[in-house]
Amino acid sequence: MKTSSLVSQRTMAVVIISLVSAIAALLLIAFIQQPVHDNALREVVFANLDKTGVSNPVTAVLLNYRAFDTYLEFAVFLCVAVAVLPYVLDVQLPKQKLSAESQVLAIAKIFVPLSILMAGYLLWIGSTQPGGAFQAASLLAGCLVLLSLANVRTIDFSTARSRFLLSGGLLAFIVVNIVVFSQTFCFITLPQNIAGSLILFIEFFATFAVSASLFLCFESIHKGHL
Amino acid sequence: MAIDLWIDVILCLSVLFVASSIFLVKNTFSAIVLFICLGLVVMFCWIRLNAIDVAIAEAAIGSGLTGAMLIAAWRKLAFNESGDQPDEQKEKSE
Amino acid sequence: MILMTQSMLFSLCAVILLAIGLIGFLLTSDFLRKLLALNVIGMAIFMVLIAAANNDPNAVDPLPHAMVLTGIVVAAAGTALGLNLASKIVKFARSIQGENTAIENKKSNATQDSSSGQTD
Amino acid sequence: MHSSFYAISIALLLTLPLIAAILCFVVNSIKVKRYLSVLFAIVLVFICVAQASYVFENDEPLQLVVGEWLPPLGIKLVLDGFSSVMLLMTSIIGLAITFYSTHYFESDDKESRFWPLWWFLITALFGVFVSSDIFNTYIMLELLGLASVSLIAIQGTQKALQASYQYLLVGLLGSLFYLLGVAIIYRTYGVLDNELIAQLAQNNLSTKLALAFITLGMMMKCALFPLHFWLPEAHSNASAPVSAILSALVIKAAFFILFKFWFEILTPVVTVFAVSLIGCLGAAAIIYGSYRAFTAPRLKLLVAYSTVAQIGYLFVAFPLMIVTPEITRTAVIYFIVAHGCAKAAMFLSAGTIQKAVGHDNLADLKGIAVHLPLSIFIFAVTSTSLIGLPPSGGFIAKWLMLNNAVQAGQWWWVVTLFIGGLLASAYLFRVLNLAFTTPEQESLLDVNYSEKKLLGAAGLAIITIIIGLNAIWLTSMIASNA
Repeated sequence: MKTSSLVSQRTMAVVIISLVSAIAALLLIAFIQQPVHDNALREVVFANLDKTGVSNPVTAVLLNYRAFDTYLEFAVFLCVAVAVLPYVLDVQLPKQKLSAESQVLAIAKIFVPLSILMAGYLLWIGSTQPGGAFQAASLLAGCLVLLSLANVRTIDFSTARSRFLLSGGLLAFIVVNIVVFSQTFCFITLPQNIAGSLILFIEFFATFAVSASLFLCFESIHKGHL
Repeated sequence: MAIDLWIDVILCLSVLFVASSIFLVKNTFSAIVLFICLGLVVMFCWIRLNAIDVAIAEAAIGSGLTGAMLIAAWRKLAFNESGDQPDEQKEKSE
Repeated sequence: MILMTQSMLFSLCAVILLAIGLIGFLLTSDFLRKLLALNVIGMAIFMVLIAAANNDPNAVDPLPHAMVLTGIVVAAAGTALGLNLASKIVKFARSIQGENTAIENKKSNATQDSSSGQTD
Repeated sequence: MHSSFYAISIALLLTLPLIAAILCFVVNSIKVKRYLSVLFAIVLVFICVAQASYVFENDEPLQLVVGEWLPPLGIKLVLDGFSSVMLLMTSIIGLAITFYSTHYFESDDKESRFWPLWWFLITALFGVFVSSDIFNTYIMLELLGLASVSLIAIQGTQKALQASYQYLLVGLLGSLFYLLGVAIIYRTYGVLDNELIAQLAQNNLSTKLALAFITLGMMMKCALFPLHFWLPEAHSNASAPVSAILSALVIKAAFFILFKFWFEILTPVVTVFAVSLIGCLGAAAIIYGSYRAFTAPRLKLLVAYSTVAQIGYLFVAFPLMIVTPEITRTAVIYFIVAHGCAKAAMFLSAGTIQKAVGHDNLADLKGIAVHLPLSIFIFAVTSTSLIGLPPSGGFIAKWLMLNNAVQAGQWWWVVTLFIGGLLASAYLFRVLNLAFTTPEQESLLDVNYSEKKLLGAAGLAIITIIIGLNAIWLTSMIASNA
């Protein structure tokens, strides 16, 4: 029985490999035949860039032209944070004492302040240069992970305050929608004069919310399921 | 041939090499490490393709945090897998 | 050789990467590597998008950048959920495995009058 | 320019469930979560009814341009006949299941995890039916997949976790295939809005491949026959309200996207061979699903396999869409509504039976009708709709499809529809006669289970009968602006 299952596994592998490479070849022919689109959309993006309040085109697309995508993006992240939170709460995190001389803590002492500074810079520069909420959030999450590896308790996820922090990004977006709606009666229309500051307001809360969610995802795998 | 086309060719070959070795390598831990390297090499591709925002996000979330999660998960999963358990290495080292 | 522009080169690399990821997903049995394969397929699709964006290097289209940014974050969220479920399943398997070994120990101790009591 | 009040109500439709999700997440006490959820569910039903009536009277789709940026740049949300009916169905079934799950959960911990994820699922469903932008639909699909996987994983048993992990892998792969289709479309046409793509679409290899990848991805998400392996485990191991919403609506969302791509966006690429291939897959799904349902040992497994079979009907309609698009479209939408209400009520009653008796393996469910009359009544009423017996909505849908097939002269689809109906009656009557036969030894089923929580499900069962009786109202609503 052993050899026949090995043989059938071998033939199955060959079949799958040939099928997938046939699909890849088809895709390649399609790419070679078909020239890329005429990039008309880029002119439209740059033409209206001054109305969006930011000069970095990617941030403009993310938070003004297609703000609805990012609005749901925060919902996706909050959904995973909600799904993963119970795994952290099931385990009573032991009260570790701060072991001063552990190497990880030494590294953390150097890198955490730097990355927080860098995250702040990335968040602020997001409106003009490459950068923005997601990049700053991932840097902050990196600091939190480093501190957690050094056994420093940063966020206690059992309190309602931390749950509020997690849903901060989405809440900020909804508050902005309601405020904007009361003036312009349209959905997610950021009025031109205050668009820049509204985007920064949303990005500020989103940074903390997304970094807390990313840290929660790491923490649940690292500390949960004991 | 222009020099930068050679850089791109080398980048693409290294991406394909690292990606194929993720599935060919024996134990899971080296697969995870290779995945983190793949994340970083792909980050260089994004920089070559003038996509700086994506490069930052790829390095930080794509390979950084996902890699940290994978290693944390591997530490938890590895103790029962038949193949490459850390306690096996411990026995060898004793 | 056809005109090998930079975007066509990276599209070619993306297609092969997609094939590697798909074959990897279908052929591995180890479920951690299946998640890796899903991320590799994601990276390949993002490469297709970014290569299309960079078709004319001095007029880079920002829309695919926003799409890929969102895609990377969603892929990370999916992987986090997958890893959590995998750890939970392994915890269950180990706890059941623990119970089985405990039952076997009791049985083996009961049958052996002399308490060799092998500990697992 | 101020978009009209009704257009803004689409924005309300997407913001309210998210507010409900945040409130249910942050608030501690269970009682507040229950009242909040029922309140939000009722408000959403009113909004959907208002929208459906507006779309029905004005006979033109409701549009909301998000953020004042017109489509090539921004996103547009469109509410035509098909999506307004789906939204109405989503809100009504959502209300019924919300009411049911306020009493269903035994442990408060599970229930407090359930509510925020439930509201994320509802947001994703509303988003999928409303969005008219292909990348936006991808994010909705992702939210839908992650929320339903987390809802299955709440159950906590090992089988539920394994089923949810398998569903996650298949769901992520399906979404990635869909994203590959979106990438190819964007690479070729440079536009993301449905109408603009429909105008630009030509019959070239790239578009064919894009449609192939999107179809493959959506077939995984809506469990069409060869790729259905994850569904029975996921639906039978989830808790009753979760498996009800999964079978009734989450699968239909994937079908909705597939239907739109085939017959509204990439129409020049659709060929007779491709459509009849999908029809054959649908027929195979009917036969295979019914067979497995007939041999299923457990009640919930039987209902899950019957979903696999009933999905086959929707795909059998694909070849008929080529011949008579109008009537088949009405038949498909009618079938979705009939199956959605029937399947949700059936899963809720199966959940009550399982909770009351403690297990759901069919062998020893003999004589259950004496103890749980309302559940078996709901099961029987919904079975008539699934089989397609006259008074129910299922009958109207199958009858419309049948006379389409006869007019189109494609008699082999007529044969499959009949065989499907026979097989469905086979496995459903198996359950019913088990329920009504008196057991040999009087097994003392100490069933002291109040069935008042099944009012929501009873409401859904009655809806399947109402839409069966006055079909004119619903068919005219669907066909209002096809």
